[in-house]
Order: sequence, then C-alpha cells, then structure tokens
Amino acid sequence: MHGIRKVYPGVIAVDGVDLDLLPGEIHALVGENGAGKSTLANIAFGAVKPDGGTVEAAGTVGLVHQHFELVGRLRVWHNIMLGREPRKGTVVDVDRARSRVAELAERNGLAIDPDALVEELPIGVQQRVELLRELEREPSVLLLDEPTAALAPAEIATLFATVVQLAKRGTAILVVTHKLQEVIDYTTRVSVMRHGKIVARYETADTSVDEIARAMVGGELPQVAQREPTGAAPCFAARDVSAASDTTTVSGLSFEVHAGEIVGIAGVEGNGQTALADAIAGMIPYTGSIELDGDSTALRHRNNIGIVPQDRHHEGLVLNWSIVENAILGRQNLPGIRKGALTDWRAARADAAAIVERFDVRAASLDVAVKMLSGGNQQKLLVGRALIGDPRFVLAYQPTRGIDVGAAALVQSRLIEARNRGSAILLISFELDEILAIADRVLVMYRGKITGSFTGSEIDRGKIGRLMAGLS
Amino acid sequence: MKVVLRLLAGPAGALLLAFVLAAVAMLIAGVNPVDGFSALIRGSLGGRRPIAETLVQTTALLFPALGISLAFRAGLFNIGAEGQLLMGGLFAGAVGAHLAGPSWLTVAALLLLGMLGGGIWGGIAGWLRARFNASEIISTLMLNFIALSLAGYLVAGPLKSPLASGAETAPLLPNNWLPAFPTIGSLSFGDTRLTISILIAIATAIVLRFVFTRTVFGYELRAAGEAPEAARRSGINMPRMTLIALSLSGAVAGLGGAAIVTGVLHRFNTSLSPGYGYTAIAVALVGDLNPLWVCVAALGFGILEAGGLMMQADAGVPKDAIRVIEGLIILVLAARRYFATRASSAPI
Amino acid sequence: MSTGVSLMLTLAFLTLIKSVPIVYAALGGVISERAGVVNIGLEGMMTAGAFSAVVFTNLTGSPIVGLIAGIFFGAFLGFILGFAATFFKVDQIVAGVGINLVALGGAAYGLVLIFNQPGASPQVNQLAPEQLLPQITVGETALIVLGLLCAFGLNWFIYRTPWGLRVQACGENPRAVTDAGLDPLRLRLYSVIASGALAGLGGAFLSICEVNLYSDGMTAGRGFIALAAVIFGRWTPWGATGAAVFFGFFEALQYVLQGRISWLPSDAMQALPYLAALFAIAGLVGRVRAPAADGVPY
Amino acid sequence: GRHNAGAARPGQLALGMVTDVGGLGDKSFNDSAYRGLVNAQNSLGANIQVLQSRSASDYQPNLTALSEKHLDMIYAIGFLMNKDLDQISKQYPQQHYAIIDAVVDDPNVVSATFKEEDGSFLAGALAALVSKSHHIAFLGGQDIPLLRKFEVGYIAGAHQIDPATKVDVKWVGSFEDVAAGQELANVLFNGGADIVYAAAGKAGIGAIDAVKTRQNAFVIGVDSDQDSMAPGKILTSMVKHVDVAVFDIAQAIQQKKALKGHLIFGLKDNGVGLTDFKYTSAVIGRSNIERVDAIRQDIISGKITPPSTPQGLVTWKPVKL
Ligand SMILES: Nc1ncnc2c1ncn2[C@@H]1O[C@H](COP(=O)(O)OP(=O)(O)OP(=O)(O)O)[C@@H](O)[C@H]1O
Ligand SMILES: Nc1ncnc2c1ncn2[C@@H]1O[C@H](COP(=O)(O)OP(=O)(O)OP(=O)(O)O)[C@@H](O)[C@H]1O
Ligand SMILES: [Mg+2]
Ligand SMILES: [Mg+2]
Repeated sequence: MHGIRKVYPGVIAVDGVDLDLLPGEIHALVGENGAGKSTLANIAFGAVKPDGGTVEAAGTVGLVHQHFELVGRLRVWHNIMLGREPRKGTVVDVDRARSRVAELAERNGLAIDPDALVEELPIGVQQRVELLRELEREPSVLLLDEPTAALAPAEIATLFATVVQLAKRGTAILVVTHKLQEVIDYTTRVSVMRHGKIVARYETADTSVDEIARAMVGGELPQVAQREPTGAAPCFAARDVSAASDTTTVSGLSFEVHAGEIVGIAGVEGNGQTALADAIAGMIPYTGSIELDGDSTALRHRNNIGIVPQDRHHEGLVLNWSIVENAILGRQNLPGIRKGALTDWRAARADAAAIVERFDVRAASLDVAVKMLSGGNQQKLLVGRALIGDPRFVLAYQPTRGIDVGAAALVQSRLIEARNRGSAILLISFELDEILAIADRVLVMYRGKITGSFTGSEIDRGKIGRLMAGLS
Repeated sequence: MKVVLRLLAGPAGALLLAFVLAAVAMLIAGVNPVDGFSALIRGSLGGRRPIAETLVQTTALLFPALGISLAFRAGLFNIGAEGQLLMGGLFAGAVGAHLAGPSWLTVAALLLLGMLGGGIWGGIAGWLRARFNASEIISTLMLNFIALSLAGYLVAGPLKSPLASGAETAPLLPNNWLPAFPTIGSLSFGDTRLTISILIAIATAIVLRFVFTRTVFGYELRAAGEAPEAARRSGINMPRMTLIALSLSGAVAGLGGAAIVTGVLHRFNTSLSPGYGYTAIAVALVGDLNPLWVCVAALGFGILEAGGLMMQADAGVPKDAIRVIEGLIILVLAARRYFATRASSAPI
Repeated sequence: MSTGVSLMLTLAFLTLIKSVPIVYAALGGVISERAGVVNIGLEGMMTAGAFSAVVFTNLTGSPIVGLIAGIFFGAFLGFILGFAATFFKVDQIVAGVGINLVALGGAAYGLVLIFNQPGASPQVNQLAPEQLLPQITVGETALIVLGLLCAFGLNWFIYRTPWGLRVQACGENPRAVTDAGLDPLRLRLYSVIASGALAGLGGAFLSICEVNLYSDGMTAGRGFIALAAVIFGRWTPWGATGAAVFFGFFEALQYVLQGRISWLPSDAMQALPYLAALFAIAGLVGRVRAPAADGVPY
Repeated sequence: GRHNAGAARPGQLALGMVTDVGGLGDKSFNDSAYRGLVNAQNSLGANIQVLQSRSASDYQPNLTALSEKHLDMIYAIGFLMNKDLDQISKQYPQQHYAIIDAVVDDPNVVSATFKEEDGSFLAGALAALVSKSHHIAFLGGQDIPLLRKFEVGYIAGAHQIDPATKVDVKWVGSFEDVAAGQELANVLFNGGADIVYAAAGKAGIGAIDAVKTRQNAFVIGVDSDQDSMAPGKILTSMVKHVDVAVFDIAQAIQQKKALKGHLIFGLKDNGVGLTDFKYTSAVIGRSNIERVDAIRQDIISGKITPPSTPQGLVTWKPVKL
C-alpha cells in the first residue's frame, strides 16, 4: 500500500500511509481509537475506496471484521462455506460442509458447533465463526481487525497458534489490536498509527509494550485513578435469582453490591453472564428478587442507574442518531433531561459534550451520526453515558471492549472515580486483569452459579483462575 | 457544461426523466405532450380554482401520509391508512347527518370522531401487535378490507340515507360543514371546495414535527423505530409504544377521512377515496417521513391529481394513462436519492 | 350425491382454485423478500400477467403462448423493480407503489389501445377448458399441480441449493455475501425477476385459466393478500403456500356460506377471509421476523 | 383523445358526460349511457366529451370542468352524483343537466330513473316458468339499494308464478371480480339452481362463462343485451335502456322540446324489459313467452306492482289474475 489517503467529512481518517506486508510476517497495527486502523484495513481489503494511493496484493485478501459480517439466521457451516459450498449434484453437500467446518475448527483449536444458529451464539463464539470463515478461504493476505477483542485468554492463545502456522505457510498477516502484550508475544513487526499517519514502526523483537504505548498516545500513559475508602452501605441486592436467556442460564444467584464498591464478575464467557445482565436490566423474566435500595422496581424504571450493554451496535446505540441524541438514550425521562413533556436538548447537548470531554470520544462534532465513529469511540460514548450523572448503580458489561490502552486506563479511572463518589458498580468482564485491576470484590461465575467470592486481600489470581475453569 | 451535467445527474435529471417518460406516455395516448403538460399546469396551478383543487387533493393525501409517517417512524409498517381513512369518514358521516348545535362545536366534534374511528382501526392493529406480536403489516391490510365491508354494509343498510337511492349516508347538516378557506386580501375561496382542512393538515404536520423533535414521547417513538432492541433496553415499553403509535397513526388518517366528509363530500360513501391511503405510503416515503417534507411531497402529488383531472378534461388524456404517468413519476422520484448521491460524488 | 358431500366437494375444489393465484404470487413474494427486496408490486405484476396473457392469447389464439407472455411480463416488471431496488437503490416500497400504478393504469389503458373497449377485454381461448370434474377444468388442475411443484421447487431451491443459500444470505446480510466474493445485487435482481414471473403466472391463471378475459380490477387485491401470506407463512415457501390456501379456503367458504346464514349480511361474509386472518395471526404466537436486510437497499 | 372530439363547431350539438367511479367498461349503466352518447354522435352529429371519475371527490371538479365549457347537455351518470349535481346545477343555472338513476329536483336538471324491479319481475317470472328444479338464483354485484331493486323484483316475479320456487341469493362484493363471479355462479348451479340472474356488472361475465359448459342451465343477463355472449345459454337479458334515455334527452334538446323534470323509464316505453329470446325461444316455449307477455301487460296496466325494496317484498303477495 502506497500513499493511502481517505477523507471523511470532518476527518482525515488515513493520511498518506505506506505499508508493506511480507509473506510470512505477522504485522501488528496499533493505535488509538479512531486512528484509522479499520479504515486502512478496509481499504486493503477493497471494501472502502481510498481517495488516494494504490493497493497491490499478490493473491487474495481476507478481512476479519470486528463488527462481524455474519448471517445471523443461518448456521455456522453455512456462514463459513458461503460462496464455496461443497456440492452433490445441484444441492449443497451438507455433510461435507459440516465436516469441513468441524475439521477446520479442530485444526485451529477453535471449538464450534457447525450446526448452531449464528445469531444464538455469544459474541465470542461469533468471533470464532468470523475467523474460521476467513481461514477457510486461505487468503494470501489476511487482515484481522481486533480479532481478540471478544475472546477468552485461552482462545487467544490458540488463535495466535493458528495465525503463526498460517504465517509459516507464507501468508502475510496484519493484526489490528489494542492488546499490546499480544503484539509482543506473537508479531514480527508493528506499525503505530496516530491521526491517520504511521508514526512509528518497530521490529517487535526490538521494542516493548511501554514503547509502543508511548508512541500510540504520543506521551505517557494516563495513570489509573486511586481507590479511596468508602463507607459500605448496601445498595444493590440480588437474592436467589434464576433466569434463562437465549444461550445461558443462571440459578440461585445471591449477592450484594455496596455503594462505593466495584464488584467484578470473573468468568469465562458463556457461563451465565448474559443471563445475569439481562435479568438485572429487566430484559428477561427471572425468579427471586433484584433490588436497588430495597426497591425492586427501581431498576426497571431506569431511575438513576447506568448500563453498559454487551453489544454496542444492537443494544446500546442508535447508529443513525447523533452523539447528542444517543447521549440521553435510557436517560430521557430523568428530571434534568425531561422538562414536562419535552426533551431539554440544551441539557442533552451539555451531557454529550461532557461525555465527549471526560471520555475522550473523538468525533468531528456532537452532531455526527454515531455510526461514523470508530468502534472504540462508540464504546467510550456508551460507557460515558452509563456513568454520567453519577448513577446509584452501574452495570458494566465488558466496558473496555475494543478500547485502546490509553483510553482503557481512562475508562477504568472513570469507573473508580464513580465508585469513589459512591456508585455501586457491577463489572462483568472476561479479562481477569481488568477485574483484578479495579474490583474491590471478585465473584467467580461458573456454569450459571457463583462459585467463589474474594474481597480485598483475599483476591488471589491463581484461585480465581482455577474456579473460572471449573476446578476447585 | 460541467454544471449542466451535474444538474442532469441530480434531482433535475430525475424530474426531466419523469417528464420525458410522461411525454412518451402521452404520445402513446395520442396526445400532444405540450397540450398535456399545459393542461396539467392549468388544472393545478393556473388560477384560483385550480389551486384550490390542488390543495383539496393535497389535503386528502396529507393526512394519511402524516399518519403513515408517524407509524413508520416508530418502525411500524402501517399500510392500513386506507381503512383508517374510511373509518374516520364513516364515523364523521354517520353522526354528521344528525348532529345539531353551534357549528364550531359540531365540526370539532366530528373531526374528533373521525380521529376516534381511525384511531380505533389503527389501535386494533396496535393491540394485536402489542399483545400477540401479530404482524401489523397483515393486520392493517386486512383491516382495510374489513373497513370496506363494514362501511359498505352500514351505508347500504342501517345508515342508508332515506333520500339517496345509492349507498351513502344522508347529507351532513350544513352546520357540520368545515368552514371555507379564509379570504386572503381580495382572494376569496368561498366558491371553491377549499376549506380550512388544509390548515388543519399543516398544523398537524407542525405538531408532529414538534412531537418528533422536541418531546420525550417523540424521542422514544423514534428510538423504537430506529433501534428497537436499544430502545427496549433503554426502558421504553415497546408494546405500549406500538399500541400508542398505531392508534395515533390511525387517528391522523381518520382525521383525514373526517375532513373529506365534512369538507368535500358532505356525506359519507364508500368511494370516498381512490386509494389515497396507498398513494400516501409513497407520499410519506418520498417526504422522508419528515412531516414538513411530507407536506411538500403531498403538494407535488396534489398537483398531479388535480392537474390529472384537467388533462382528462382538456387534453383528452384518459384517466388510466394519467395513472401510468403518476406511477412513472413515483418510480423516478423513488430514485432521486440515487441521483442526489451521484450528483454529490460526481467528479466535476 | 347428498348435498352435504357435494357441498364439501365444492368447498374443496373452490379452495384449490381460489388459492392458486395467491400461491404463485406469495411464492414470488417469498423469493424476493428472502433476497432482501420487499415486493409491494406483486399486485401490479399479477395485473401485468393477467393482462398480457389475454393479449397474447388473443393475438396468437394459443393460451399457452398467453401463459408464457404472462410470465414474461410479470418478470419484466420484476426486472424494473429489481433494477430500481439494486442498482438505483430506490426505496423499494415507493417503487412498488409506482409499479402498481403503472401496471393497473397500463392494463386499463391497454384495453382501449389494443381492444378498443374499456373495462374488459373480449373473451379469448381459455387454457385447457375441458371439464375434468364438475368444478374444475384440466387447465386449472394443471396449474394447481404446477403451483405445488413450484412450492416444492422453491423450498428445495432455497434450502438445498448453494444459490438458495446465497439468496438467503443476501436478505440477511448482503455485506457477508460481498465478502464471500459474490454479487448480492445480482442475486437480488434475479430473485425479484423470478418473483415477478411467479406473480405474472398467478395473474395469468386468473385471466386465461379460471376465466377467459381480462377485466379491470380483476386481481382485486390478491397481490396484497399474497404479501400478507408471505408474512403469515414466515417467509418460507410452504408457509406462504399454506397461508395462501388459508385465504383461498375462507374465500371459498364465504362463497358457499353466503345466503345460508340469513341473519349475516353478505358484507360480513365477504370480510370473512380477512377476519379469519386477523384471528389467525393473533393466535400465531411466537416471533415472526422478516429477513434482517429485507427492504434495505444495499 | 378518443372521447373528446375537440371543440364543437357552431351549431353542433355539444354533449358531455361524467361517469361514476365504475367508469367506462363497467358493462353496466356507464357503458350503456356511453352507447347512447355515441348514438347521438352518429345520428345527431353531436360533439361528445366524457370525463371519468376516480373517487367521489372527482364528481364536482369533473362536472365543473364540463360546465365551464357551456355544453348543450351534461349527463351525470349514477346516483352517487346526486348531491354534487344539485350543487353544481345551482352554480350554473343556465346549463342543462341530466342525471341517471337519481332524482335531482332543480329546474335545469332532468332526472331519469328506471323501474328495474319491473324488468326483473319479468325475469323472475320467466325463470320460474323455465326452471326444471323450481330452484333459481340471483347473483348481485354489490349489495347496494339499487341492486336490491333487481333482487326483490326478481324474487317477486318468481313467486308470482310459483310461490314455492326457491331463490338463492349471493353477492360478489364487487362489480369487477370476474373470477369471483364465475365461482359464485358455479356454487349457485351446484347448489341446485338451474337459472342464475347475474346483475353484477363485469363480474356477471364470469357467470356467463360458468354456464357455457353446463347442461340445462341458464343465465339471465343484465343491463345490456348479452344474449349473444353465449348463444342459447342466456335465457334473456334484462336490459335497462340507459342509452335510450340518454339519446332521447339529446334528441329533445336538439329539437328544442321541453323535457319533464323526472323521466321514469319502465316497461311501457321499453326503458326496461327483456330481450326477444332470439336464441332461446325454443327452450322457453310459446306458452311461457305468452305468459310473460301477459304479466308485462299487467304491470303496465297497474294490475301488478312489483316491490322495489326488501321491506316491500316482505309484504308483497302474488297477485291473483
Ligand atoms: N464511514 C465513515 N464516515 C465518516 N467518518 C468515518 C467513517 N469511517 C471512519 N470514520 C472516521 O475515520 C476515523 C478513523 O476511523 P477508524 O474506524 O479507521 O478508526 P480505528 O483506528 O479503527 O479506531 P478503533 O480502534 O476505535 O476501531 C475516525 O475518526 C472515524 O470517525
Ligand atoms: N452499521 C453501520 N452503518 C454504517 N456504517 C458503519 C456501520 N458500522 C460501521 N460503520 C462504518 O465502518 C467503519 C469501521 O467500523 P468500526 O470502526 O466501527 O469497526 P471496527 O471495529 O474498527 O472494525 P470493522 O472494520 O470490522 O468494521 C466505521 O468507522 C463506520 O463509519
Ligand atoms: Mg477500528
Ligand atoms: Mg474498532
């Protein structure tokens, strides 16, 4: 790629980038949210036309999108084999397709049920489908846009084992990621993007996480805020909650979150986190009770609570709406926003500006449609909305998914600051590091039950890890 | 030259294409396109009376189009405006034949009754969707046919005018007629069919726009339409929103029916509408579901409808050829977004 | 034969006959919507099929040629809608409304231009009018069987063949289809053409098989009913066929019942199929969902 | 344009016509009126113009458009136009109008109505005489008061011959749906009726189609002479001579004759009546034809008064002759 340039209204997304991918190399592309990585990857793939520059590729190019391009209502095998269906006469040879997928999954260490309906799969598993789809095509250039954002650590290891294998066979690979440790562990070269330009390029062997991070943010990383002691007033309580969502169930969960406390739910994805979150949000029926300050209707009425949903595109944002409009979604009836029957757009705009400012959401203006924002900036907006106005209770599902290291530190700081001001925060995350970094108390979830609880000095990475794996 | 090209690729090109196609249709009909178009313009804009007729047609399309916009904005595909219009007209006509009292009061009551009739009809679909998750596309469509049967039965039987030999209600008492359009300076519309219903329609559009953009209800309604899952998760009661949105949508269309009955026909019969409720779908979409643009779109269609009559009368274009021309223009209008994007990205 | 038995037979045959045109159009709706194009123009495509079938039968004397013409002109309107919806990215619903106007107006005007008589065409040769059973002609039987074959074939096509699976993907997420190296626009275009062909065939059944002339308004909203049948049948070929038969049955039922229940006015009887549909969808609990990208230009 | 011959020459009779929403091609009164107009064009040298209406709100602008042209006579075809014509005729007091099937009481309006029940009575009597199964049927287009006149006249006529004659009644619900007309006629025939009186506009063509392949079954046509559409299978047609009314009025205008305000067309002046059994006289038989003719005379003489509404039918009794 030479001299690639792409201009969107109000932003220069990619600004004169040169990038060569060599056969057999694993090239990391890192950068802040909105730096232009996805745009560059999409240009390389051919999905976006550049305004300038040339792209040349020897052979085929494959792209793993972070916002997957899957067909939800079709089965896994079909998604993977789309366009290359094995045939038996004029009909699709389903058995062959199925076994082909099973074998592919097996070979790459990505467990999958070829017959599952994609839309019923949790996001992490959908990620595997998206990946397998590209692997099946064996492109000579493979572009991976944040492939690990929704994967568990064990899966990340197997994924990269596959990627390394592919590279060994001569595939040129580009990985966009925000997890810098992956960069160090698996890649050969790394390019750092800032404001649409490549600002640094290293041989991975010659660099470090710190150096890359500094190049990314153009300075030092922000420090994560300090936790301050708070009084332990009970605030949120779940008692004997059982519920079932599409994919997971929980039974007999009981726990509390105190005001001024962050409780982290540690667990491998698919162990009931979705059902728990949906039950708390009142999206699915449940038995037992869920109360906020003794009131079981408060959650349903969305008074004074903040929620970061799991799927930002479908559950969190109205993609065609502006930042201002999105900033008050779920808060439209709060006294400050609602004036009689009317929406106080001035207040909404002030809130939006505050979110953008405090969470460093990078956008051309407050009035752009959020679909124009980069994925990480959309996520920051979502977290900012959940935290603005210091809600009494916050439910944060993977709040830093797809956010760059600098911004992740910022988001974590904001969570801790909210805690310090007395919010009760329930953090659901598949990244143990994140939980260990900011939670006051850790609950381990395994197969729909809480199998362990650790507070303060009891928190022990090893024990938690074992419980997460179902060992005792 | 470049400017001309750019204009051609843009909306002007779309319009030009529409006119060329219409001209071809006229030539096939054996009509000189110059005569045809001049009749179209004369019949729609060529003077006080034609303008009044254009606005009468505009009004007839505007109410259902606004109702449809409201439902579509909430993500509900209401194709039942035709039935809702009919029910609104039926309610107004059934009562209007007998209601006595001060004119402003009875007229207002009849308009409200029309809203009630249409609202019930929309509300049934809303309830079915909210309660049973029944597709509103099916139910609103079915309710169109049911409305026609019901109205047909009532005007041939229980509501039949003792005077009329046909299937219609007794004429409305004159105190139940919508007042004529006010005189502007020396311009009086007293002898035309133009009533204040056009003003009511425009006011409805303005109110709708205000509701959409300024009220919390409008915000929730749009959220429900744009991103239902996100809306549900933000605490919006979706079944309730469905019921309210379809009822309101029907009420606006029903108001249109009542406006035709109290303003134009002064009685109810089942040939009240030549399919306004269906054409209004196109009007609403061409107006981007934005109430003010819908007004503009309705005016455009009103010009076609009113001008179409004159094309028949003066240029001898048969009414079916006029329908073809309307269809062609709708097709081309539908493509205007394509032309618009082409224009903005066309290299100069 | 006792009256009861003959009534049942009448009802059964009438159900079949009244269902056929709706079945064809509904199958057309299924294929088009599965590919992501909402086809509000079914009514117009049926009209085009009905009218052109009569014109060409009149021209050539052969109802088979008429039938083929009906299919062809239905497909032609399908092409227009498909082309507009894919390459011009028009709003499919607006385009469908436009197509309906053009077809209805065009056929009405065509009657004047071609036959020099408004309202209805002269009578033409009917497709295989020999009576097979008291109720049903050979031609009708043939097209009933063909309709079933079409349902069977479409089901097979959509769920079993690679192209069918791709069409499904097109209606769900055309970007995934692009990423797979295929052209979703083309797939959509072909699907809508097929949709028009089927609707045209349904229209031709009305005009040259069930009767033997075209009359203005003879499709009488069946294209819209077909649209409802598509949704009712949850966008599946057999579902849509079943829904079409459901409508056909209640239409037949009202024919048979009219006049037998003296206190019910005929208007109430005529509303029967629609009332039945209302009750049926209310009872159809569960999620009814359109293909994800249905109606969304790509 | 086909219907619009351009401006009339000075001295030429200028006639205009506004159809109702059924429009030209309805095989019913719009078509029949149009025939009358064309007759006037051919034999009176008139200049004619036709405007078709798409909805009830088109009637007024259409009538206005023609009124602005100062024609010698403007015909409003159909009862649905009565209110609008009442209004327009007051606005244009110099203009002459005629309305079909409704009565508008204005000095410049001629109203023409028909005694459909009388003609239908004859049709019913004939059907009862010819029916082997003593079971006949009526197939209506839309259930509206005008069509009820056909229905009750027909039933009364049948009962005049034989009160035990069974008369089934079904309605298509539309004047357009030919296929539905055909299937309903089939249902009626299969239900045991051997004669169907099809008063259903275009949908009636379906009934004529249904009878073609049946043995010993007949249809009675309506409005126009439909006998030749299926020779031998159409017992007769109950014609309603709207064309005669239209033509007569035109002729009177041309001859500057004064016209009565309300013209009622009945059996006497052949405003309504049966066709001449050209293809079916053998099936019907001389004696039956004579009996029907006798009844016709009785109606003309006032001995028999056919009912015209469902209420009237309830109290109506066959007349002892
Ligand atoms: N279709 C578009 N229209 C307008 N602006 C766009 C569009 N796509 C991207 N942008 C803008 O271009 C810039 C680069 O976006 P891009 O998605 O490439 O960022 P990124 O580096 O992938 O960020 P992230 O890490 O958050 O995914 C952002 O400012 C974004 O808002
Ligand atoms: N639903 C959408 N509608 C329109 N444009 C979208 C939509 N989703 C994403 N985009 C555009 O695509 C660009 C890239 O998407 P985004 O940055 O959100 O995702 P990503 O995580 O970086 O990965 P990917 O390239 O796989 O989409 C965005 O900047 C945005 O402009
Ligand atoms: Mg990105
Ligand atoms: Mg991203």
